[in-house]
Amino acid sequence: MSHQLFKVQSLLNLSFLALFLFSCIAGTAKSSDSHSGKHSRSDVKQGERYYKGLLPKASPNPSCVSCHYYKPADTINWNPASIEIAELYLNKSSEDLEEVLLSPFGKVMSVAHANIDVPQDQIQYVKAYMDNLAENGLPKDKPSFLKLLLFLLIGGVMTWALLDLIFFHKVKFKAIPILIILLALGYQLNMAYEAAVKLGRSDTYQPDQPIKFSHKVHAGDNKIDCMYCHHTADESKSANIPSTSLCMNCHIVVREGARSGKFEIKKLVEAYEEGRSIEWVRIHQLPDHVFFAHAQHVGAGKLDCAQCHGAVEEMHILKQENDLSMGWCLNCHRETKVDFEDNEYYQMFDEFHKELSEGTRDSIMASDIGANECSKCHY
Amino acid sequence: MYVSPVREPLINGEKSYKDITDDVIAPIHSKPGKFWYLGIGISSTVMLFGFAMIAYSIWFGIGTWGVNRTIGWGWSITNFVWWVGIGHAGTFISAILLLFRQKWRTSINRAAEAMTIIAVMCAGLFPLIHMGRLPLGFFIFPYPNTRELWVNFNSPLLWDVFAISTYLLVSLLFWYMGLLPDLGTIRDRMKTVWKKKAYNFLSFGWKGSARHWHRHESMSLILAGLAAPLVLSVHTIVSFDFATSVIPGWHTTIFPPYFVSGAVFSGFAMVLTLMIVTRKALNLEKYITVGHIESMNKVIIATGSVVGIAYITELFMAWYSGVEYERYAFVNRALGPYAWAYWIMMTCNVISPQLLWIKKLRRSVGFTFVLSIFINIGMWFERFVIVVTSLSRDYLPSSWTMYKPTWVEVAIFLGTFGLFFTLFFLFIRVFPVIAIAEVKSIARSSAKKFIGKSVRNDQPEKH
Amino acid sequence: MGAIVYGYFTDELDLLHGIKELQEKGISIEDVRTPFPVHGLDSVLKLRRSHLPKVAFLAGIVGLTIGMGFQIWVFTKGWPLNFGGKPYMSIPSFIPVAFELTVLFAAYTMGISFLVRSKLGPGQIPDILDEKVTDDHFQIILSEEKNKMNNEELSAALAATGALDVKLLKGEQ
Amino acid sequence: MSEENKYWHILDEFEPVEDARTKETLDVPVDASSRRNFLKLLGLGTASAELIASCKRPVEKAIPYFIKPEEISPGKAAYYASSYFNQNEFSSVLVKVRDNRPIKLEPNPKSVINPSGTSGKVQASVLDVYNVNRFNHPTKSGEKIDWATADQEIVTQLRELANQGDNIILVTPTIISPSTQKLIAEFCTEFNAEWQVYDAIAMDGYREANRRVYGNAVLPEYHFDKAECIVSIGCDFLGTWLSPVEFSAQYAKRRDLRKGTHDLNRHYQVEAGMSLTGSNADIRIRADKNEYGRVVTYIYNHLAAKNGLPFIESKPPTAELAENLSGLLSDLVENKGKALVVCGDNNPEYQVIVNGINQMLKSNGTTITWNNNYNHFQGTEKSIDTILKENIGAIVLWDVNPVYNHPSADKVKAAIEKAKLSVTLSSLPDETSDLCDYVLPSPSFMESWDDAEYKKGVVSVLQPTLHKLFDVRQAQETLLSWLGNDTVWREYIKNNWLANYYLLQTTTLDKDRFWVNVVRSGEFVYDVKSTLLTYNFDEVKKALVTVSKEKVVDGFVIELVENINIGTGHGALNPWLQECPDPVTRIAWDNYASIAPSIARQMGIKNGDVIKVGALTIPAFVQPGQADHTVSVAVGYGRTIGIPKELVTGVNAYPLSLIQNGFRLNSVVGVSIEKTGEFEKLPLVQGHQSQEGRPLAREATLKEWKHDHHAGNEMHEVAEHHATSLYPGHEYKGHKWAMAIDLSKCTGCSACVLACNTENNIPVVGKKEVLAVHEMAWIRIDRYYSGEEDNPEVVRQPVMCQHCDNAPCENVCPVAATNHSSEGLNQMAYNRCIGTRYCNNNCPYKVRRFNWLDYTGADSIPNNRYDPANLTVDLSRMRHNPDVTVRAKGVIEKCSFCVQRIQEKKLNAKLEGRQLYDGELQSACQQACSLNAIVFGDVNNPESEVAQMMKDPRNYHLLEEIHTLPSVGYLTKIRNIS
Repeated sequence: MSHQLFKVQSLLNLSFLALFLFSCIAGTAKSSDSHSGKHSRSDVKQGERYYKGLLPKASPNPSCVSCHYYKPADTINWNPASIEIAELYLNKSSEDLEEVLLSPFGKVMSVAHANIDVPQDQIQYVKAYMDNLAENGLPKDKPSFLKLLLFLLIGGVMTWALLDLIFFHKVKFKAIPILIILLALGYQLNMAYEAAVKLGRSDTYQPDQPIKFSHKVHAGDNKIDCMYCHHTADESKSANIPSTSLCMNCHIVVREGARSGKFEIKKLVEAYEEGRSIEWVRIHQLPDHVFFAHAQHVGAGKLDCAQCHGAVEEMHILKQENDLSMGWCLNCHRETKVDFEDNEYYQMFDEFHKELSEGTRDSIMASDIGANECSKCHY
Repeated sequence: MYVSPVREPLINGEKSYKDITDDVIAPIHSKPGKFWYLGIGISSTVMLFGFAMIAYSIWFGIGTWGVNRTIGWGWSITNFVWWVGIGHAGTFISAILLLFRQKWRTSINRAAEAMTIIAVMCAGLFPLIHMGRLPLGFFIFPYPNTRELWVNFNSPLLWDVFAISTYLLVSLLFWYMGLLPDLGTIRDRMKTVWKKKAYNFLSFGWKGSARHWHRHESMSLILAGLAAPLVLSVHTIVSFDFATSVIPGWHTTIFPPYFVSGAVFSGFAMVLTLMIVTRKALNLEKYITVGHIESMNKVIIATGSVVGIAYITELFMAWYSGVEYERYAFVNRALGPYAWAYWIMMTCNVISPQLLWIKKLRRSVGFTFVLSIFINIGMWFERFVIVVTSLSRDYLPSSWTMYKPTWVEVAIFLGTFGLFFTLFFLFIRVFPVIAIAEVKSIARSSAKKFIGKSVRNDQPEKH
Repeated sequence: MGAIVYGYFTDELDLLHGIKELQEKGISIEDVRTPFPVHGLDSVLKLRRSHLPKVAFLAGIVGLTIGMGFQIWVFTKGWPLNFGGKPYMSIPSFIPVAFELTVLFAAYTMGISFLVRSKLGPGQIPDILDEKVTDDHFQIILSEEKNKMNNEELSAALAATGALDVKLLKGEQ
Repeated sequence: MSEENKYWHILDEFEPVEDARTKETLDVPVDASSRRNFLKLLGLGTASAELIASCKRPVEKAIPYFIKPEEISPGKAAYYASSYFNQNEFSSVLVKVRDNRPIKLEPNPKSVINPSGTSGKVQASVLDVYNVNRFNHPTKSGEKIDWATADQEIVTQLRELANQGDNIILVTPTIISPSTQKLIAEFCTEFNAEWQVYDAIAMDGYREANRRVYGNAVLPEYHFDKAECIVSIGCDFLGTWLSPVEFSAQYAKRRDLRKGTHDLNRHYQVEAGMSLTGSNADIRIRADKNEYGRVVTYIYNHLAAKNGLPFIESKPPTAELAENLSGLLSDLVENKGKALVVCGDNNPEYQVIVNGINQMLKSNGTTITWNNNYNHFQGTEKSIDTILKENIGAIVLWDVNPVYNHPSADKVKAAIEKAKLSVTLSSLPDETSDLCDYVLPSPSFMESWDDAEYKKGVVSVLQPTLHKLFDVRQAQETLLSWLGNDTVWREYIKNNWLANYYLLQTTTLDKDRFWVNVVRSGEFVYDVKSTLLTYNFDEVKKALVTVSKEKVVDGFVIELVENINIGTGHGALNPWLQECPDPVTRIAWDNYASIAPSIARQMGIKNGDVIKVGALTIPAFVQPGQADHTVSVAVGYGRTIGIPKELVTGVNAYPLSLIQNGFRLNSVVGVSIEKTGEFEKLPLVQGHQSQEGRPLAREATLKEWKHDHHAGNEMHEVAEHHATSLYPGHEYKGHKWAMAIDLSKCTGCSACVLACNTENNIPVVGKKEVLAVHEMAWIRIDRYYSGEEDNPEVVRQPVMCQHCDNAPCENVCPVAATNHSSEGLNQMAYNRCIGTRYCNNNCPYKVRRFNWLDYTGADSIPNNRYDPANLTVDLSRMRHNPDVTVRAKGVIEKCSFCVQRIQEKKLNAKLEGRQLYDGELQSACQQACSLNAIVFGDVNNPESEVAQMMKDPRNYHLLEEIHTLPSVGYLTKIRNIS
């Protein structure tokens, strides 16, 4: 049998190698971006160095990048990212930038920029860097091949061990190559298994949003009820992502955040003035063939939002807490009691009521009344 | 050791042990002839065309076939059952005949087993490609998943998955274990180093030690003991696909024995078709003798008669049951729009094998060859009659309809023939067609060279 | 490994006769190599009955238990589903799969045990003394180590049985 | 961003933002298909792809409303009362709107016209809205033009022509909208135009007869529920005649043995071709189409003789026919005052005699009333005469297609081409609009404001439920613009209502409130004063004389009939309607010449043999029960323009219709049949006609039933008691859903089939696939013949998934994709299905359907779509019910008992903390059934109607002897024959 295994193994390895090479070629083809003609390359470079604080001598100012990261940050950074500023000032002059930089108007920004002094020529360089940034966008994330390399490496070791076992006999004790093969195969299978489990799963998904909206600030610090914004959660399938006008109920007054200043809220206000909706990035997403109703869970089941969405009120950047896999749903249904006493609807389960009153059963789980059946979610 | 001069020799010609080795290995040693090239050329072309059609039907959907709302299975499952049936002869010969100590099996079991494995591979293709969503076909395996969902162990189709794959795997094991000594033999006859190495690799380092032989024999016997019920179970389970359903003409308790005997029937017919050609092409007439053909013909008469009785029993039961749907199903078979298929089946399967009661015909190579092809056709139609005719007119007359295969289905079926013959052509070039060691082991008792000759030191124990 | 002496016969009956003769002289036989399983050889060599059938039986039991147990677990504990009004634990339905697993486990465990026990496997390089043992030579191998005789005596004894082409192979000291 | 939303953006550009609904997109992610396909593809290579590490989840947008309208919650349906009016078919409806898209029409339960059901055409009309062939901008000679320029040019020309004294003709179909009528009148005055009404199927002969006999050229109200004896002479009142949905409901009231009186009405049908109504009749009498005149005369004379009234001696019909009519005559005499005679022929002479018969039977006031008269079918031949007059200046064609559906199409075509200005106001291209200079497209009815007075005294509102998808303008808005009137059309309607109807009500004084109430309820009813009738016997006498002089012409008669789905030809553009088989012949996607079996045998004609009959070359269909010398051909087929190539089916039969004395008769006499030797396979969905003596659709006569309520259903007891299971079976502790179908009531109208199509996103497969027996409908209406082939008895049985408790399909699915729920549903998880079709094979009812090809575009493999009807483009996808998965290629599907509705209603009950009440939950088929033949509910609730029906002695289960324990029960068909 093992010669067959060997064949399969080498085939697998070959195909991975081919894929790897292909993606490398594809990657290099894309990565060569062009340089814009508006500013000279040296200006851009100089601006970048200043922005990043890569200066020959120590500057009295903190570098720009220490507050304004390149991209909307992974962990919340309240300040606008360089790309955001760049896009905002792309069609404005460096004087505009200078004015805002040196004499800010918002409360938060005034404090932050209080002791900052940047020479005018540097501002021009920075502006050149930013224009370049806005035109060419952020450098693309390179795909990580670490896992693949590891997989291939282990495959290689295993192949060697197999070859030795069969042909070369360099290792004296046969147990060693056998052990290597077993371990390597086990590790590879485990990798494949983990990858397979992750397929289509997106727990821990935490994308950047167009506005640095913090659930912690809104639901946590300011104690706004979830149902204020997501007000159809108890009556409709969809929980409702608040419309721009709903946001403006408060933000018509609140125009400056304690930490974010005016920058983020301004995005909302602009959208409102332009009659636009905010294009949020969707996080919690079930496949098309799953018919999930918020109303069933929030309205009828009286579940807490946190049960599925986690402690949203502690998240600055919203993250998918649970994997939303079918198994996860099923387990919850098995463990969740149904409100048999108060909800008139469940009156018709005569037998269960009898058992409850007789004490042969102390509670009815959702799965007892068919919550785990196919057609409850798939139709 | 006893030698019966009464029995017909199983190895003709004055063949010594060395002759046996040389004769069987000859095709592996020699360069293939033009007929071999022609054969494999044609069959692989047909195979590739068949594969292209499989790809086509996966791409565009089963709608490219002639199956429809009422008749959900057409040629695909007909072919599946037919190929599985053919795949019954090999393991039957090597397992059940081994248990019954039939020496004549030794000349044909190797090729028959190879045929079995190839036929089961051809058969296994059909349940796969008849799926509407083959890319998701892995759902059929009970593997742990995040849906916490398993499979339906009540479904005969799932039993099929287990039965066919177990059968294939165990047949493969049985066949390969039997091949080990012969691969050793080939290795030692090879002159080129890489061939020697390759055959040694394949033979797992066989060296003919008495201890190995002792264990090997013991294992073969137990494997035969395991494979014997397995052979019977496979077609039994395939028959459950139909027997456990509610469709009149399918819902019959007689199906398991009827399917198994039908399978052995068709399997032997296919072995005959193949062996009659192979013995001629590879000059093995001395090993696969007319006596062998006669023995197989006897099995064909026996199983063919069982099948015939089953057909008649079915008709009787339909009448006797008093169920109008059941009665109609059988009246429809014989007299309905698909009556032609029924009568082809009846002629080929029930009437034609009865001719074998005549000894002259039984021992006629040419007649047997023609008959074996007829039986294969007849058995294909048996499956067609069961699958299509029953479905075409079941319970509600409003849904009755007819089925006609499209060229895609025909091409896929031909493609499996291409696959079958391609693999068989490769097999005869790479592996010995006859089990060398097994034939040698019966030579003393059944080869012409030894029969009737005085045997030196016959009973050493008595000294 | 000590030195070994080997010779061959061209007829299995001569081989059996030769073995008897050697055994009568009290010579234990290291190995016999034959092109096919010679009838009666195992009893002459007094080979112990193989354990493979027991292995197969045990493996079969394991297969059966896994097959049956898993199916029962799935349909009663894992996720009971109502199929066509059948009870969750419909034992008759579980028989085919359990049976197939029994056979599969038994056959493969035994096959693998055979290979392991016999030290056979892909890539094994056998110690072949005469390539014709897979053709028509029936070979007896005697080892110096296991017999209280020297090479010459063994060779002579072997030659006396009618064995052809008796040779000596010096082992590594 | 979804492609589907493209249309929303387009409409933004043209529509001023009136309310919030236009502006925003939804927070429902639209382009989920890419992700799903992506995952499926991953399934192919399983984990390998993930190991490449670069495969990140595609970013999806969740876009909320800008301002969320109060009445719309994403994920929740809203219902708007509106009306459907098209080609003389009216229905009061509720439009179900999900996320701003109308996806289903449901009957308006508050309606006085059709509270309990709709026709199939209404159900399918959702697809018309999303028809890809619609005009999407105005054109001039095929070139795009803007509205302002078009208006200016047309108005200038109109004024010029008016000044020159040229004719300006406005041709419309029947307009039942009071506001539109007013507007048209204004237009005619302003431009000195002439307004003509043209209908493809004419009923002007009826109006003429009523004018002659009663001096009242109206179409009266018929009350089939009040008639003990119905005699219909070639009148398909359950299928296509006058107001079939209303009549079906009335008819069903007298076919109800559970609630109604135990005396069923008796229905005689004298007809040539087998019609839907004829196939439901208790007694069907075969008569050739050209014998109708003699039949009505014979009936008249017989009754007159009985009543001692004068009669005109005339040739009696054949002896055989006279004998067959004897029972009918005696029943009529017996049921005087409770009888109704109708005739389906536009020949005014016949109708005059029928009026005479009804007068003798004292039907007026009981089964026929003259108050709430029908306003539709106003078209006359005068319209075509006017067009054909010399020197047309300008012709404005409003959704009429005489070039296709008038016998003198060539002349009409020439006249339009000759006109100095021709304008069409249609929404879809057709044979007529093709000839016009200007095409000023109008939107579909779901994008329009309108009102309708279908019956006098019942005025309905049409309100838009969808913003205009294209750059189109309602015809009324066009007229307003030409008149230079700035009033918004909606305001115009409102003003008209306030002027006319506000005063007729007393509920509210607030004018705005009145308007809002009307829009909300959809209908406004006011009292109509009854008119006094004067009976003019002379006209009857005259007619008797005329008819008695009718010559008998040798040869065959061609009878032009309407297919219940295709109608006058509009349905030919709707793939759903095309694919729904005719309830009598069970043929979809084609028309054919029905010929009698005796003739077929005589001439050696088989189904599908192409024959030449009259001017038509058409495949023949051998129809049991067809009168020997009549050949029936359906009109409405053979449309070539405004229709995708794949949907062009059949032959146009309109050129055959005959105009006699200014009335259009749908028949032509003296034709011969010739075989051409060619063959064309007919897309016949049901090939086998007989039940083969099996107890499938069970029946009994009324007499037998009165004697024993188990009559015809004796086997049920046997099956209940003798068929048992080894296994104990499962308990159903909560709900147990079940359906009961009363075969006595089902007429086979197929509204349920189309409702199911709409509700459940069932794909259309096209003619080729229907020929390959790949049709997809979840519910089918089996039709079996029994008795003699010359005049068989017909029984129909709707069959959908029976949701068996011992379901054979569930056992055999290897992947557990189908299994049983604790509520008794046979659930089907599409996403689990791998498509072995084993379940389908093992289903004794053959109700499972397989997605043979990629009909929907949901498949993950690219470039393999099979969509002849163009239903997978973004526009037509908007019809999809978002609560039902669109199935991919290779997946089995079947009736789910509308599980999405079950889930929705259960959830509503839970949210309101109350029990689910019976009748709240309706399946789509039940809802569309105007006859209430289908009842759905919880059989565990002993009070529910379905539980009651299951206990009825007439109840049985299909194939109960094989003990599949279906959840669907059938109630035996009871025929009222002696």
